[in-house]
Amino acid sequence: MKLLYFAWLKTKTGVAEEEVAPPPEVTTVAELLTWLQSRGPGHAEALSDLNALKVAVNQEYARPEDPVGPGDEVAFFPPVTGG
Amino acid sequence: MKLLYFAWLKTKTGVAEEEVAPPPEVTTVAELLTWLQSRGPGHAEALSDLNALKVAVNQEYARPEDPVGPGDEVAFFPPVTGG
Amino acid sequence: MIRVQEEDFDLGAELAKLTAGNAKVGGLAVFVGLVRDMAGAQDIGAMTLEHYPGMTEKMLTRVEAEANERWPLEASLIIHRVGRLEPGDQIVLVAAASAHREAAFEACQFLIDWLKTKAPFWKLEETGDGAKWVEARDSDDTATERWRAPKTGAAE
Amino acid sequence: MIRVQEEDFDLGAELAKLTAGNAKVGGLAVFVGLVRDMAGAQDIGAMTLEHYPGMTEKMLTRVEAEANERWPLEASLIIHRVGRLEPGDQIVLVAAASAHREAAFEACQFLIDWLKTKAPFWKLEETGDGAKWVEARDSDDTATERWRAPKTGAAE
Repeated sequence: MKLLYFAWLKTKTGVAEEEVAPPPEVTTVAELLTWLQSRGPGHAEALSDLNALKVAVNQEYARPEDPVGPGDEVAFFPPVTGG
Repeated sequence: MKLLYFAWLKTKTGVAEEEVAPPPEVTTVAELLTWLQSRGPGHAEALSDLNALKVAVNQEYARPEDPVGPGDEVAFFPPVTGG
Repeated sequence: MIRVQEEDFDLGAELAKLTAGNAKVGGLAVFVGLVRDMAGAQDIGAMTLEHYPGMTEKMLTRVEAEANERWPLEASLIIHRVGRLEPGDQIVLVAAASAHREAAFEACQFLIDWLKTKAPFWKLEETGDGAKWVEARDSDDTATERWRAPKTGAAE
Repeated sequence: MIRVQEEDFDLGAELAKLTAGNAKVGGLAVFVGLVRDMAGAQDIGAMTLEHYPGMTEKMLTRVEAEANERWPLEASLIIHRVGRLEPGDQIVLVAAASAHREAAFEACQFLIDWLKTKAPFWKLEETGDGAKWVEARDSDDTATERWRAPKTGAAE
Protein backbone atom coordinates (compact mmCIF):
# COMPACT_ATOMS: atom_id res chain seq x y z
CA MET A 1 0.00 0.00 0.00
CA LYS A 2 1.37 3.40 -0.99
CA LEU A 3 0.84 6.29 1.43
CA LEU A 4 1.20 9.99 0.58
CA TYR A 5 1.31 12.95 2.97
CA PHE A 6 0.78 16.56 1.96
CA ALA A 7 1.21 20.03 3.51
CA TRP A 8 1.73 19.94 7.30
CA LEU A 9 1.01 16.20 7.44
CA LYS A 10 4.21 15.72 5.48
CA THR A 11 6.11 17.95 7.91
CA LYS A 12 4.74 16.19 10.99
CA THR A 13 5.19 12.61 9.81
CA GLY A 14 8.55 13.49 8.26
CA VAL A 15 7.73 11.58 5.07
CA ALA A 16 6.14 12.55 1.76
CA GLU A 17 5.58 8.98 0.63
CA GLU A 18 5.98 5.51 2.08
CA GLU A 19 5.18 1.89 1.24
CA VAL A 20 3.49 0.00 4.06
CA ALA A 21 2.05 -3.48 4.56
CA PRO A 22 -0.62 -3.24 7.26
CA PRO A 23 -1.85 -6.47 8.87
CA PRO A 24 -4.85 -8.11 7.17
CA GLU A 25 -7.33 -6.92 9.84
CA VAL A 26 -6.81 -3.36 8.55
CA THR A 27 -9.60 -3.12 5.98
CA THR A 28 -10.98 0.43 6.33
CA VAL A 29 -9.65 3.99 6.34
CA ALA A 30 -10.43 4.26 10.07
CA GLU A 31 -8.51 1.06 10.86
CA LEU A 32 -5.60 2.22 8.72
CA LEU A 33 -5.46 5.52 10.63
CA THR A 34 -5.43 3.71 13.99
CA TRP A 35 -2.69 1.39 12.82
CA LEU A 36 -0.61 4.28 11.40
CA GLN A 37 -0.80 6.21 14.67
CA SER A 38 1.17 3.39 16.31
CA ARG A 39 4.06 3.80 13.87
CA GLY A 40 5.70 6.65 15.80
CA PRO A 41 5.11 9.98 17.55
CA GLY A 42 5.18 11.94 14.26
CA HIS A 43 2.48 9.80 12.75
CA ALA A 44 0.50 9.80 15.99
CA GLU A 45 0.49 13.59 16.14
CA ALA A 46 -0.15 14.14 12.44
CA LEU A 47 -3.06 11.71 12.27
CA SER A 48 -4.73 12.40 15.62
CA ASP A 49 -7.05 15.28 14.71
CA LEU A 50 -9.55 13.64 12.40
CA ASN A 51 -11.46 16.90 11.93
CA ALA A 52 -8.42 18.53 10.31
CA LEU A 53 -7.65 15.50 8.16
CA LYS A 54 -8.79 14.55 4.67
CA VAL A 55 -8.18 11.11 3.20
CA ALA A 56 -8.18 10.07 -0.43
CA VAL A 57 -8.09 6.45 -1.59
CA ASN A 58 -6.88 6.04 -5.15
CA GLN A 59 -7.29 9.80 -5.63
CA GLU A 60 -10.93 9.88 -4.52
CA TYR A 61 -12.10 11.44 -1.25
CA ALA A 62 -12.81 8.67 1.26
CA ARG A 63 -14.73 8.34 4.53
CA PRO A 64 -13.58 6.45 7.66
CA GLU A 65 -15.72 3.41 6.79
CA ASP A 66 -14.47 3.15 3.19
CA PRO A 67 -12.36 0.05 2.36
CA VAL A 68 -8.59 0.06 1.80
CA GLY A 69 -6.50 -2.80 0.47
CA PRO A 70 -2.89 -3.76 -0.37
CA GLY A 71 -2.72 -2.22 -3.87
CA ASP A 72 -4.26 1.12 -2.93
CA GLU A 73 -2.76 4.62 -2.96
CA VAL A 74 -3.90 6.39 0.20
CA ALA A 75 -3.25 10.10 0.73
CA PHE A 76 -3.55 12.17 3.92
CA PHE A 77 -3.82 15.94 3.82
CA PRO A 78 -5.38 18.94 5.59
CA PRO A 79 -8.43 20.82 4.24
CA VAL A 80 -7.44 22.35 0.91
CA THR A 81 -6.52 26.02 0.48
CA GLY A 82 -5.96 26.59 -3.23
CA GLY A 83 -7.66 28.95 -5.63
CA MET B 1 -37.83 72.76 -23.46
CA LYS B 2 -35.56 70.32 -25.30
CA LEU B 3 -36.99 66.90 -26.17
CA LEU B 4 -34.97 63.84 -27.18
CA TYR B 5 -36.23 60.58 -28.68
CA PHE B 6 -34.24 57.34 -28.80
CA ALA B 7 -34.50 53.93 -30.49
CA TRP B 8 -37.94 53.23 -31.96
CA LEU B 9 -39.40 56.38 -30.42
CA LYS B 10 -37.13 58.32 -32.75
CA THR B 11 -38.33 56.27 -35.73
CA LYS B 12 -42.00 56.69 -34.85
CA THR B 13 -41.95 60.41 -34.06
CA GLY B 14 -39.63 61.05 -36.99
CA VAL B 15 -37.43 63.32 -34.89
CA ALA B 16 -34.33 62.76 -32.76
CA GLU B 17 -34.51 66.12 -31.03
CA GLU B 18 -36.90 69.09 -30.94
CA GLU B 19 -37.41 72.34 -29.07
CA VAL B 20 -40.95 72.84 -27.79
CA ALA B 21 -42.79 75.43 -25.73
CA PRO B 22 -45.73 73.70 -24.05
CA PRO B 23 -48.48 75.89 -22.53
CA PRO B 24 -47.97 76.87 -18.87
CA GLU B 25 -50.52 74.31 -17.60
CA VAL B 26 -48.11 71.54 -18.62
CA THR B 27 -46.17 71.09 -15.37
CA THR B 28 -45.61 67.30 -15.07
CA VAL B 29 -44.26 64.46 -17.18
CA ALA B 30 -47.79 63.03 -17.54
CA GLU B 31 -49.16 66.36 -18.74
CA LEU B 32 -46.28 66.77 -21.17
CA LEU B 33 -46.99 63.32 -22.63
CA THR B 34 -50.67 64.13 -23.12
CA TRP B 35 -49.81 67.44 -24.78
CA LEU B 36 -47.18 65.80 -27.05
CA GLN B 37 -49.64 63.14 -28.24
CA SER B 38 -51.70 65.96 -29.81
CA ARG B 39 -48.74 67.10 -31.94
CA GLY B 40 -49.35 64.54 -34.71
CA PRO B 41 -50.01 60.87 -35.45
CA GLY B 42 -46.33 59.92 -35.13
CA HIS B 43 -46.10 61.40 -31.65
CA ALA B 44 -49.48 59.96 -30.70
CA GLU B 45 -48.42 56.46 -31.67
CA ALA B 46 -44.93 56.67 -30.21
CA LEU B 47 -46.08 58.02 -26.85
CA SER B 48 -49.27 56.03 -26.35
CA ASP B 49 -47.97 52.87 -24.67
CA LEU B 50 -46.80 54.15 -21.31
CA ASN B 51 -45.69 50.67 -20.22
CA ALA B 52 -43.11 50.57 -23.00
CA LEU B 53 -41.92 54.11 -22.39
CA LYS B 54 -39.18 55.48 -20.14
CA VAL B 55 -38.80 59.19 -19.46
CA ALA B 56 -35.73 61.05 -18.22
CA VAL B 57 -35.81 64.69 -17.10
CA ASN B 58 -32.39 66.32 -17.16
CA GLN B 59 -30.84 62.87 -17.58
CA GLU B 60 -32.52 61.37 -14.51
CA TYR B 61 -35.29 58.76 -14.70
CA ALA B 62 -38.63 60.45 -14.03
CA ARG B 63 -42.15 59.31 -13.06
CA PRO B 64 -45.43 60.62 -14.50
CA GLU B 65 -45.97 62.94 -11.53
CA ASP B 66 -42.50 64.50 -11.64
CA PRO B 67 -42.30 68.19 -12.60
CA VAL B 68 -41.09 69.53 -15.96
CA GLY B 69 -40.36 73.14 -16.83
CA PRO B 70 -39.22 75.35 -19.73
CA GLY B 71 -35.45 74.90 -19.32
CA ASP B 72 -35.56 71.10 -18.97
CA GLU B 73 -34.13 68.39 -21.22
CA VAL B 74 -36.72 65.61 -21.47
CA ALA B 75 -35.89 62.29 -23.12
CA PHE B 76 -38.25 59.50 -24.22
CA PHE B 77 -37.03 55.99 -24.87
CA PRO B 78 -37.99 52.31 -24.66
CA PRO B 79 -36.72 49.95 -21.92
CA VAL B 80 -32.96 49.71 -22.30
CA THR B 81 -31.23 46.74 -23.96
CA GLY B 82 -27.50 47.34 -23.61
CA GLY B 83 -24.83 45.26 -21.96
CA MET C 1 -13.33 53.99 -14.27
CA ILE C 2 -16.03 54.10 -16.93
CA ARG C 3 -15.75 54.51 -20.69
CA VAL C 4 -18.24 54.63 -23.55
CA GLN C 5 -16.50 54.19 -26.88
CA GLU C 6 -16.83 53.04 -30.49
CA GLU C 7 -13.42 51.32 -30.57
CA ASP C 8 -12.85 47.78 -29.42
CA PHE C 9 -10.94 47.25 -26.15
CA ASP C 10 -7.96 45.00 -25.38
CA LEU C 11 -9.35 42.76 -22.65
CA GLY C 12 -5.99 41.51 -21.38
CA ALA C 13 -4.47 44.99 -21.28
CA GLU C 14 -7.49 46.48 -19.50
CA LEU C 15 -7.48 43.79 -16.81
CA ALA C 16 -3.72 43.97 -16.34
CA LYS C 17 -3.94 47.76 -15.81
CA LEU C 18 -6.75 47.28 -13.33
CA THR C 19 -4.76 45.25 -10.81
CA ALA C 20 -1.19 46.35 -11.68
CA GLY C 21 0.84 47.31 -8.63
CA ASN C 22 -1.97 46.63 -6.18
CA ALA C 23 -1.16 43.49 -4.21
CA LYS C 24 -4.22 44.04 -2.01
CA VAL C 25 -6.27 42.44 -4.77
CA GLY C 26 -7.01 38.78 -4.03
CA GLY C 27 -9.78 38.31 -6.56
CA LEU C 28 -10.82 39.83 -9.86
CA ALA C 29 -14.28 39.07 -11.27
CA VAL C 30 -14.93 39.95 -14.89
CA PHE C 31 -17.85 39.84 -17.27
CA VAL C 32 -17.55 40.34 -21.02
CA GLY C 33 -20.66 40.63 -23.17
CA LEU C 34 -20.28 39.63 -26.82
CA VAL C 35 -22.49 39.89 -29.90
CA ARG C 36 -24.15 36.54 -30.47
CA ASP C 37 -25.09 35.40 -33.97
CA MET C 38 -28.45 34.22 -32.68
CA ALA C 39 -30.96 36.51 -31.06
CA GLY C 40 -34.05 34.54 -30.23
CA ALA C 41 -34.76 32.32 -33.20
CA GLN C 42 -33.37 34.55 -35.92
CA ASP C 43 -29.83 34.77 -37.18
CA ILE C 44 -28.51 38.28 -37.02
CA GLY C 45 -25.72 39.72 -39.07
CA ALA C 46 -24.74 42.67 -36.95
CA MET C 47 -26.16 45.26 -34.60
CA THR C 48 -25.91 48.94 -33.88
CA LEU C 49 -25.79 50.20 -30.32
CA GLU C 50 -27.38 53.58 -29.74
CA HIS C 51 -27.10 55.43 -26.45
CA TYR C 52 -28.02 58.69 -24.73
CA PRO C 53 -24.75 60.64 -24.60
CA GLY C 54 -24.39 62.43 -21.30
CA MET C 55 -26.97 60.41 -19.38
CA THR C 56 -25.04 57.19 -20.08
CA GLU C 57 -21.79 58.46 -18.62
CA LYS C 58 -23.60 60.05 -15.67
CA MET C 59 -25.39 56.81 -14.79
CA LEU C 60 -22.36 54.57 -15.26
CA THR C 61 -20.29 56.86 -13.05
CA ARG C 62 -22.98 56.75 -10.41
CA VAL C 63 -23.48 52.99 -10.41
CA GLU C 64 -19.73 52.44 -10.22
CA ALA C 65 -19.62 54.73 -7.17
CA GLU C 66 -22.52 52.80 -5.67
CA ALA C 67 -20.70 49.47 -6.15
CA ASN C 68 -17.67 50.94 -4.42
CA GLU C 69 -19.84 52.01 -1.49
CA ARG C 70 -21.49 48.61 -1.17
CA TRP C 71 -18.38 46.45 -1.50
CA PRO C 72 -14.74 47.01 -0.47
CA LEU C 73 -13.34 47.20 -3.98
CA GLU C 74 -9.73 47.86 -4.86
CA ALA C 75 -10.61 48.67 -8.48
CA SER C 76 -13.54 48.63 -10.88
CA LEU C 77 -14.05 49.18 -14.58
CA ILE C 78 -16.96 49.51 -16.99
CA ILE C 79 -16.37 49.81 -20.73
CA HIS C 80 -19.40 49.86 -23.04
CA ARG C 81 -19.16 50.12 -26.79
CA VAL C 82 -21.57 51.95 -29.09
CA GLY C 83 -22.02 51.99 -32.86
CA ARG C 84 -22.03 49.06 -35.27
CA LEU C 85 -20.86 45.66 -33.97
CA GLU C 86 -20.64 42.25 -35.61
CA PRO C 87 -21.13 38.73 -34.22
CA GLY C 88 -18.22 37.80 -31.95
CA ASP C 89 -17.43 41.45 -31.17
CA GLN C 90 -17.03 42.55 -27.56
CA ILE C 91 -19.87 44.83 -26.38
CA VAL C 92 -19.22 45.43 -22.73
CA LEU C 93 -16.60 44.79 -20.06
CA VAL C 94 -17.36 44.93 -16.36
CA ALA C 95 -14.69 44.12 -13.79
CA ALA C 96 -14.38 44.37 -10.01
CA ALA C 97 -11.29 43.63 -7.91
CA SER C 98 -11.32 43.09 -4.17
CA ALA C 99 -9.39 41.39 -1.39
CA HIS C 100 -11.87 38.49 -1.44
CA ARG C 101 -13.71 36.79 -4.26
CA GLU C 102 -17.21 37.16 -2.81
CA ALA C 103 -17.08 40.97 -2.98
CA ALA C 104 -15.55 40.89 -6.45
CA PHE C 105 -18.24 38.55 -7.82
CA GLU C 106 -21.13 40.37 -6.18
CA ALA C 107 -19.98 43.79 -7.35
CA CYS C 108 -19.40 42.50 -10.88
CA GLN C 109 -22.89 41.00 -11.05
CA PHE C 110 -24.45 44.09 -9.52
CA LEU C 111 -22.81 46.28 -12.16
CA ILE C 112 -23.83 44.18 -15.16
CA ASP C 113 -27.37 43.54 -13.85
CA TRP C 114 -27.83 47.24 -13.27
CA LEU C 115 -26.32 48.19 -16.60
CA LYS C 116 -28.63 45.81 -18.46
CA THR C 117 -31.75 47.44 -17.02
CA LYS C 118 -30.89 51.07 -16.31
CA ALA C 119 -28.11 52.33 -18.57
CA PRO C 120 -29.57 54.03 -21.67
CA PHE C 121 -28.31 51.78 -24.47
CA TRP C 122 -30.46 50.26 -27.22
CA LYS C 123 -29.61 47.48 -29.65
CA LEU C 124 -30.79 47.61 -33.26
CA GLU C 125 -30.33 44.18 -34.82
CA GLU C 126 -29.88 43.54 -38.51
CA THR C 127 -32.00 40.47 -39.21
CA GLY C 128 -33.03 38.80 -42.44
CA ASP C 129 -36.23 40.88 -42.25
CA GLY C 130 -34.42 44.21 -41.87
CA ALA C 131 -33.39 46.15 -38.79
CA LYS C 132 -35.26 45.50 -35.54
CA TRP C 133 -34.97 47.07 -32.10
CA VAL C 134 -34.23 44.46 -29.46
CA GLU C 135 -36.91 44.16 -26.78
CA ALA C 136 -35.99 44.23 -23.10
CA ARG C 137 -35.89 40.92 -21.24
CA ASP C 138 -38.00 40.53 -18.12
CA SER C 139 -35.29 38.37 -16.60
CA ASP C 140 -32.98 41.40 -16.59
CA ASP C 141 -35.43 43.35 -14.45
CA THR C 142 -35.65 40.41 -12.08
CA ALA C 143 -31.86 40.25 -11.87
CA THR C 144 -31.73 43.92 -10.93
CA GLU C 145 -34.52 43.66 -8.34
CA ARG C 146 -32.40 41.59 -5.98
CA TRP C 147 -29.91 44.45 -5.58
CA ARG C 148 -32.57 46.96 -4.57
CA ALA C 149 -31.90 48.50 -1.17
CA PRO C 150 -33.96 51.28 0.44
CA LYS C 151 -30.99 53.65 0.51
CA THR C 152 -29.96 53.43 -3.12
CA GLY C 153 -30.49 56.21 -5.56
CA ALA C 154 -28.62 54.54 -8.39
CA ALA C 155 -31.04 51.63 -8.54
CA GLU C 156 -34.05 53.91 -9.04
CA MET D 1 -9.91 22.67 -20.59
CA ILE D 2 -7.91 22.37 -17.37
CA ARG D 3 -4.22 23.03 -16.72
CA VAL D 4 -1.98 22.81 -13.66
CA GLN D 5 1.30 24.60 -14.28
CA GLU D 6 4.22 26.45 -12.69
CA GLU D 7 4.40 29.12 -15.41
CA ASP D 8 2.30 32.26 -15.39
CA PHE D 9 -0.56 32.56 -17.90
CA ASP D 10 -1.42 35.34 -20.32
CA LEU D 11 -4.93 36.27 -19.21
CA GLY D 12 -5.88 38.18 -22.37
CA ALA D 13 -4.58 35.45 -24.69
CA GLU D 14 -6.33 32.67 -22.74
CA LEU D 15 -9.67 34.47 -22.79
CA ALA D 16 -9.35 35.39 -26.47
CA LYS D 17 -8.70 31.73 -27.35
CA LEU D 18 -11.69 30.64 -25.29
CA THR D 19 -14.29 32.53 -27.31
CA ALA D 20 -12.47 32.86 -30.66
CA GLY D 21 -14.61 31.87 -33.61
CA ASN D 22 -17.64 30.98 -31.49
CA ALA D 23 -20.32 33.61 -32.02
CA LYS D 24 -22.77 31.60 -29.90
CA VAL D 25 -21.08 33.11 -26.84
CA GLY D 26 -23.07 36.03 -25.46
CA GLY D 27 -21.38 36.24 -22.06
CA LEU D 28 -18.03 35.33 -20.59
CA ALA D 29 -17.59 35.26 -16.81
CA VAL D 30 -14.08 35.16 -15.43
CA PHE D 31 -12.44 34.91 -12.04
CA VAL D 32 -8.75 35.50 -11.43
CA GLY D 33 -7.23 34.79 -8.03
CA LEU D 34 -4.08 36.72 -7.15
CA VAL D 35 -1.54 36.54 -4.32
CA ARG D 36 -2.38 39.24 -1.79
CA ASP D 37 0.35 40.85 0.30
CA MET D 38 -1.82 40.54 3.40
CA ALA D 39 -3.07 37.24 4.74
CA GLY D 40 -5.06 37.88 7.88
CA ALA D 41 -3.13 40.45 9.85
CA GLN D 42 0.39 39.51 8.76
CA ASP D 43 2.31 40.73 5.75
CA ILE D 44 3.48 37.88 3.61
CA GLY D 45 6.34 37.96 1.18
CA ALA D 46 5.49 35.04 -1.01
CA MET D 47 3.86 31.63 -0.96
CA THR D 48 4.40 28.16 -2.32
CA LEU D 49 1.52 26.14 -3.70
CA GLU D 50 1.75 22.40 -3.21
CA HIS D 51 -0.67 19.99 -4.83
CA TYR D 52 -1.41 16.28 -5.26
CA PRO D 53 -0.31 15.51 -8.82
CA GLY D 54 -2.76 13.19 -10.50
CA MET D 55 -5.66 13.72 -8.13
CA THR D 56 -5.67 17.45 -8.91
CA GLU D 57 -6.02 16.96 -12.66
CA LYS D 58 -8.59 14.22 -12.16
CA MET D 59 -10.77 16.38 -9.93
CA LEU D 60 -10.47 19.51 -12.06
CA THR D 61 -11.44 17.52 -15.16
CA ARG D 62 -14.43 16.11 -13.34
CA VAL D 63 -15.69 19.41 -11.95
CA GLU D 64 -15.35 21.05 -15.34
CA ALA D 65 -17.45 18.24 -16.84
CA GLU D 66 -19.99 18.71 -14.07
CA ALA D 67 -20.25 22.46 -14.80
CA ASN D 68 -20.83 21.64 -18.47
CA GLU D 69 -23.63 19.24 -17.49
CA ARG D 70 -25.30 21.74 -15.20
CA TRP D 71 -25.12 24.79 -17.46
CA PRO D 72 -25.23 25.18 -21.26
CA LEU D 73 -21.63 26.32 -21.66
CA GLU D 74 -19.93 27.07 -24.95
CA ALA D 75 -16.47 26.96 -23.35
CA SER D 76 -14.80 26.66 -19.97
CA LEU D 77 -11.28 26.92 -18.63
CA ILE D 78 -9.48 26.28 -15.34
CA ILE D 79 -5.80 27.12 -14.96
CA HIS D 80 -4.20 26.68 -11.52
CA ARG D 81 -0.57 27.46 -10.82
CA VAL D 82 1.70 25.59 -8.39
CA GLY D 83 5.13 26.36 -6.97
CA ARG D 84 6.45 29.64 -5.59
CA LEU D 85 4.37 32.79 -6.17
CA GLU D 86 4.85 36.38 -5.09
CA PRO D 87 2.35 39.09 -4.13
CA GLY D 88 0.49 40.30 -7.21
CA ASP D 89 1.07 37.03 -9.08
CA GLN D 90 -1.86 35.25 -10.69
CA ILE D 91 -2.76 31.97 -8.94
CA VAL D 92 -5.85 30.73 -10.68
CA LEU D 93 -8.05 31.48 -13.68
CA VAL D 94 -11.59 30.19 -14.00
CA ALA D 95 -13.73 31.14 -16.99
CA ALA D 96 -17.12 30.09 -18.37
CA ALA D 97 -18.72 31.22 -21.62
CA SER D 98 -22.38 30.77 -22.47
CA ALA D 99 -25.15 32.25 -24.61
CA HIS D 100 -26.47 34.13 -21.55
CA ARG D 101 -24.73 35.80 -18.65
CA GLU D 102 -26.61 33.99 -15.87
CA ALA D 103 -25.24 30.58 -16.90
CA ALA D 104 -21.74 32.01 -17.37
CA PHE D 105 -21.71 33.65 -13.92
CA GLU D 106 -23.19 30.66 -12.12
CA ALA D 107 -20.82 28.17 -13.72
CA CYS D 108 -17.83 30.42 -13.00
CA GLN D 109 -18.79 30.73 -9.32
CA PHE D 110 -19.53 27.02 -9.05
CA LEU D 111 -16.07 26.20 -10.42
CA ILE D 112 -14.14 28.53 -8.14
CA ASP D 113 -16.21 27.67 -5.03
CA TRP D 114 -15.67 24.00 -5.70
CA LEU D 115 -11.99 24.43 -6.44
CA LYS D 116 -11.45 26.35 -3.19
CA THR D 117 -12.86 23.51 -1.09
CA LYS D 118 -12.21 20.27 -2.96
CA ALA D 119 -9.19 20.56 -5.25
CA PRO D 120 -6.04 19.30 -3.48
CA PHE D 121 -3.90 22.46 -3.34
CA TRP D 122 -2.23 23.85 -0.21
CA LYS D 123 -0.70 27.26 0.34
CA LEU D 124 2.49 27.65 2.38
CA GLU D 125 2.94 31.34 3.23
CA GLU D 126 6.26 32.99 3.97
CA THR D 127 5.54 35.30 6.89
CA GLY D 128 7.82 37.32 9.16
CA ASP D 129 7.71 34.35 11.57
CA GLY D 130 8.72 31.78 8.94
CA ALA D 131 6.69 29.56 6.66
CA LYS D 132 3.12 28.75 7.68
CA TRP D 133 0.46 26.54 6.11
CA VAL D 134 -2.68 28.52 5.34
CA GLU D 135 -5.77 27.28 7.19
CA ALA D 136 -9.00 26.60 5.31
CA ARG D 137 -11.75 29.21 5.56
CA ASP D 138 -15.17 28.12 6.77
CA SER D 139 -16.76 30.59 4.35
CA ASP D 140 -15.38 28.54 1.47
CA ASP D 141 -17.21 25.45 2.68
CA THR D 142 -20.38 27.49 2.99
CA ALA D 143 -19.93 28.78 -0.56
CA THR D 144 -19.62 25.22 -1.84
CA GLU D 145 -22.63 23.96 0.13
CA ARG D 146 -25.07 25.93 -1.98
CA TRP D 147 -24.10 23.99 -5.11
CA ARG D 148 -24.77 20.63 -3.53
CA ALA D 149 -27.33 18.58 -5.43
CA PRO D 150 -28.34 15.00 -4.62
CA LYS D 151 -27.16 13.72 -7.98
CA THR D 152 -23.65 15.14 -7.99
CA GLY D 153 -20.61 13.01 -7.55
CA ALA D 154 -18.12 15.82 -8.09
CA ALA D 155 -19.40 17.84 -5.15
CA GLU D 156 -18.86 14.98 -2.72
